[in-house]
Amino acid sequence: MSKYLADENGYYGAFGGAFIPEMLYPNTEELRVNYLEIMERDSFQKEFKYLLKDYVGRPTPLYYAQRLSDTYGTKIYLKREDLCHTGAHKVNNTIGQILMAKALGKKRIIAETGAGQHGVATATVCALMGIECVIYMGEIDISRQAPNVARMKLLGATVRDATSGSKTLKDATNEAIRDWINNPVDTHYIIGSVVGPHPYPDMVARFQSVISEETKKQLLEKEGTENPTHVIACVGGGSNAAGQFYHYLDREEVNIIAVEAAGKGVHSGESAATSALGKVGIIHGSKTLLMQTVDGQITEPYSISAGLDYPGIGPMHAHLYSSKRAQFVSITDAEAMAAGKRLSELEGIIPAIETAHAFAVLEHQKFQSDDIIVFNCSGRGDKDLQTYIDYFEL
Amino acid sequence: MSKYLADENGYYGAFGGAFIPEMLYPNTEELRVNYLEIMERDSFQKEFKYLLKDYVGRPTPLYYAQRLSDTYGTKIYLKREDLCHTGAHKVNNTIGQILMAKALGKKRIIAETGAGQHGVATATVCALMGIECVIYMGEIDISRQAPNVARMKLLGATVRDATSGSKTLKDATNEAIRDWINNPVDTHYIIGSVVGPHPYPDMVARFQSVISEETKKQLLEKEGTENPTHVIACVGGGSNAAGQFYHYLDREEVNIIAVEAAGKGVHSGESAATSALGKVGIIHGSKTLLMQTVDGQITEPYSISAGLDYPGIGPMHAHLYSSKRAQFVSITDAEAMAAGKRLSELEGIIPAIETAHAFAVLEHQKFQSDDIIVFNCSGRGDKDLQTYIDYFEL
Amino acid sequence: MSKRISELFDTDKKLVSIYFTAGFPKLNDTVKIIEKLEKSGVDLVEIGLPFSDPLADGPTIQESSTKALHNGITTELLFEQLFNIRQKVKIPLIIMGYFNPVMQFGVEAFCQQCEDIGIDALILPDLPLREYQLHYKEIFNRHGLDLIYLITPQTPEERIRAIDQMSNSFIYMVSSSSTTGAKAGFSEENQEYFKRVEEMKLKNPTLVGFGISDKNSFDQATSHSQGAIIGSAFIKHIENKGIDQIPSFVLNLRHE
Amino acid sequence: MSKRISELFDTDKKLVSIYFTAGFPKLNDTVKIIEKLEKSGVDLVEIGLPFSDPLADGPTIQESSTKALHNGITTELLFEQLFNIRQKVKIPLIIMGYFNPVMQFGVEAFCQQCEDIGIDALILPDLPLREYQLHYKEIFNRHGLDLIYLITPQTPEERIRAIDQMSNSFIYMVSSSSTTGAKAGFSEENQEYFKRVEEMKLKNPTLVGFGISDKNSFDQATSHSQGAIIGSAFIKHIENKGIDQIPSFVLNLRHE
Ligand SMILES: Cc1ncc(COP(=O)(O)O)c(C=O)c1O
Ligand SMILES: Cc1ncc(COP(=O)(O)O)c(C=O)c1O
Repeated sequence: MSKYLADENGYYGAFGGAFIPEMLYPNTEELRVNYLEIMERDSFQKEFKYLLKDYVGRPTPLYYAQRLSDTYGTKIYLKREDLCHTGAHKVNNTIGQILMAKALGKKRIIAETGAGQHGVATATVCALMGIECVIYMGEIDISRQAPNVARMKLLGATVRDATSGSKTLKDATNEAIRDWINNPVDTHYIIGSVVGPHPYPDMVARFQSVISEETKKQLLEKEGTENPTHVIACVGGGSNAAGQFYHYLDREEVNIIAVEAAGKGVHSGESAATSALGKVGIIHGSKTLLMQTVDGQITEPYSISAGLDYPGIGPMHAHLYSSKRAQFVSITDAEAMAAGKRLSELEGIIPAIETAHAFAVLEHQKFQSDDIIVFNCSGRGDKDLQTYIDYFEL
Repeated sequence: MSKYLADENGYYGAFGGAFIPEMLYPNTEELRVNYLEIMERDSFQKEFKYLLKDYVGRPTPLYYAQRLSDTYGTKIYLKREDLCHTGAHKVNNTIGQILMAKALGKKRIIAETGAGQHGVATATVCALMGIECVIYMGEIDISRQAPNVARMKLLGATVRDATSGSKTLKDATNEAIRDWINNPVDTHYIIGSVVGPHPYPDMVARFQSVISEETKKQLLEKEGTENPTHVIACVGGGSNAAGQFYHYLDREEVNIIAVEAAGKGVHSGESAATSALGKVGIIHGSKTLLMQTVDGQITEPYSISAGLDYPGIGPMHAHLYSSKRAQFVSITDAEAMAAGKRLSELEGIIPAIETAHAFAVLEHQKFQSDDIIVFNCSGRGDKDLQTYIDYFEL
Repeated sequence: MSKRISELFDTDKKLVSIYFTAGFPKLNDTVKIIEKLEKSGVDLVEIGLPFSDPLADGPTIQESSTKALHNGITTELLFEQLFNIRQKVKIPLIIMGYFNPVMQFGVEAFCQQCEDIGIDALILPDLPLREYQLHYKEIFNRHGLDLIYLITPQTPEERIRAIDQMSNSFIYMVSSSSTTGAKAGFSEENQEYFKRVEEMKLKNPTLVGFGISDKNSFDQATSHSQGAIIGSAFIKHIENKGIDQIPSFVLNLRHE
Repeated sequence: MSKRISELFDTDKKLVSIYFTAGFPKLNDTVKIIEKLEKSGVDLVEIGLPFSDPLADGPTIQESSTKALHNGITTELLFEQLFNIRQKVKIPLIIMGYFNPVMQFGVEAFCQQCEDIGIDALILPDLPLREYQLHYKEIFNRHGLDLIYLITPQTPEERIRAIDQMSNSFIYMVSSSSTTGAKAGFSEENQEYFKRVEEMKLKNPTLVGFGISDKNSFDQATSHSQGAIIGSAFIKHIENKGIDQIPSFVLNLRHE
């Protein structure tokens, strides 16, 4: 067992666990007891892989970015999760979880969403399976992410507004958890990242691990080695990063770089740079690093990208940070936007603004000409066009 | 040689040719003389296939749509062009043409666009290759397709408004042709469909033929036969249809269904059902079926989907129509919108509204339980969300 | 077990326990509310330590928490407010909160403060049994604090028995698998669950919480348990009627 | 070759040819304009048959076409307007249009009408040589009509010679590879092209078209050819000054 993966109690070093009220105990317990056995079933693996291939469009290419490489004098590969059905890596997880829910005999799905990517990915797999779907979304996010709200509705999902707290992702998560508490028997909660109580972080990471599994094979073909010198991914909750890092965690020769959103600057008071600003605490059932007041109240993060606008990180990442296995970099809104524009102009790929944060590392750090860098190109920028338009006055 | 493909003069039966002013002669002649030789070069094929795989994300899946099949009591497969980079089949052609332009030593690319899909696909490959790019777009389309305009700009392209005529696709095409006339040496014009003077229809069809090439292989794996009983695709200019039909043209046992936009009704006066309403004429350098007045003035078509809103069809399709090799079906706005919603709810796939027209055939025609139907799922509906929102009041 | 709690359960009467949010409606209402509750005949008080993300609670309690935080309540300030409380009230006092603020204060320091003040027990719904046993039980015990466990209709019998074994004062029986304030009145199913637990003849008494808003639901809840906890309904009451009307709220629960 | 055209080119003078759009600015201006042009000393007139999508033309001609169509011009109506034209003007008349309206009218019927009216030649820029030769030449010839071919700076010598062989009146030498109205004045390159073609000593004379707007460009264009065709500049002139000012436009081209 990797020392960077969850132990049987869902701990990554000092992080993780299941800090949940008793009302959630049966739900998470049912999952905890069954998830590994279900995931290992042949029938499960077969259907999961089939849907990833024929429905999601996997394997996603590992694309050698010629002009980007030339510009930065190093070898750069992009793992093209932006080509996944629905536009980001999120769907790898929702496909896995909908099959899990079916195996558990669930009849109803709930999920939280911030920018709407996970909501769309969830509504999508529910349509695919013909299962009822309720998505919780902060009232403020509903109004600023209207196109994704429309997508969810078109897919037949019910979008319910979270009106509590700051009316954004954190609150949508609270509402989803409440729904689950109130519907403990027939409902499965599809969490959208490697966060939440055990076994979610581990389960989601396993579903996303297909990313690095494919990367290994593809890089071997292209470079004669499974190992890049660096893997780089942005971290909101951390699912695309978990997927991209997964099979490299124990290969210490592979450098891991996790990229967080610094918003208007790490110390500007408007930031989502959890590792830089956070302390150990409990959020959404997990012990991890999170942004909070001295009093333990969770603070509102800020980032131009809704998907990184989360006050915690998954426990795996808290562990990678504190064990120094991964290097953490904070990227501001301005740096991310510039990186997004650069990738668009150099490669014809408009990345999600979350994803753009990862690419901004190229301006922070000098790489060697024989380095091999794999970026998780976690999502496409279609959902972010309005932000690009406003920012660059297009 | 197939009797359904272009002869050496670019004729499909009575249709096609190159009805161009002498000012365009050198440009099209250079292309005509060279295109086949260039396309057959090993180096060209290698790079084309490489980019289709690693950049575009091919092969796109041939997805068995279980719930859709159950609903209609037949076997339905979707060729998932919606998963292509930039969201539709259009990029297969722009990748091919940018390589063609490079092989011809061109330094500048122009293109026309209506809804913006072809403009985005062109701007994308120009960014990829670092080549200057000018996109012509009708003034009216620019204002109603703002997100795609932003994408093109973000990709570094110049978007120029066509202010003549009805200020839509037809006029953007005229403007692009004028630009080409004025820049005959260094500029390549990337036409976005199987229209225009010879050799464009043939060249674009060849680039898109990868769709049916893959379909054959994939269906063989899944059903033990390369041949479906029916292939179905929507026809604007006809490029996605050409790609989906290509390798089946001479297999008369495969029924071909081409779907046109009837707008508010074939005879409502607001329609784009070219085969039903058109007569033989010349449009954009090609002899084909087109919608025109008795006097030979080209009329403004109408469809809720910008990509089908073209008064002509490619000469290949005119020939398929008049030779009765293909069956043509006209689908109204309302039928298409309902079909788009149905696919969203049943399969979790929100199609482009162009694409939705094809699926509406399922409500027009009864298929047998052992029929095998392949739809070209030509594009995703992200670009059409505002139309879906307005139409269904989401 | 805290003496105040053990003595309390040594009666036959159905116990009324009230939950309220510290620092709400006004920052300095905390002590006044506790005093009024005791005077009105309430048997046990749960003082809610506000948390920004109270995911086991419904909208009423969440909103009161948000307001209390906005009023300026902090863990430290709450302890200051409660500094002299034992000179004023005798009934058992429980602090109910989420684990994160406790962690940030320091579990040891937190327990020390509770002991100093005379708090009898803690309810920390998101502190799991296993964590508690492994890391915190010893600290709690050292400071004479009980941790109150929750059970729900979905809690398997085996686990109820285990919880009963570990508990040392009473068990918080969540009426239905619901966040606070979610339902009103009890279904047949609920009642069967109350009865089922009663018939398990646990060593600890039970108090029913969640969904109790009036005499009717109070009576239903207590027909198979020793008392009930009222939260959201009480918070709504003081929000609408003010804290001076506390006695009438309590009266209405018992007589009608 | 049409007699009117052959006689015209039998002079030494530099020929002025004017293009205008039929039915513009007013529907019934067509004949008036032709008459005024002849009176002003213009040698040859190209009557534009409007088309909705004139892709070889620039914005000025496109707009005039759109307006003319809006005014109600049709192929049939144009022929009606021209019915008596040969009783009024003697100079060669050419109809310039796109092939689609001709096709819809019927090529045979169109040529018959032209013959009846006394049209001397046709310019159909989007009717390719090959098509013409294969399908239409015979019809044109039967009705005594010449088809005027275009050449551009990019047309290879070989193709120019072929066109010269097939032509029977004059060659329309497009000044630069440009749509009408796109440039003003001529570059060195342009002039070299004019010279190059002159030195090829073709059997047909050449008229230069595209980009001629005033005496200066007219003189440049005709230094190596027998005349020039003015389109956009003339249309702008009548749009701004009205058709009564036609004589001054023509005068300005020759004297300044
Ligand atoms: C494209 C993309 N990348 C990254 C993220 C961040 O999530 P995670 O850190 O779980 O990958 C999101 C969240 O919406 C996203 O849409
Ligand atoms: C998704 C999609 N399908 C179909 C079309 C129609 O074009 P064609 O007929 O060339 O495939 C378009 C044009 O924009 C499109 O975007």
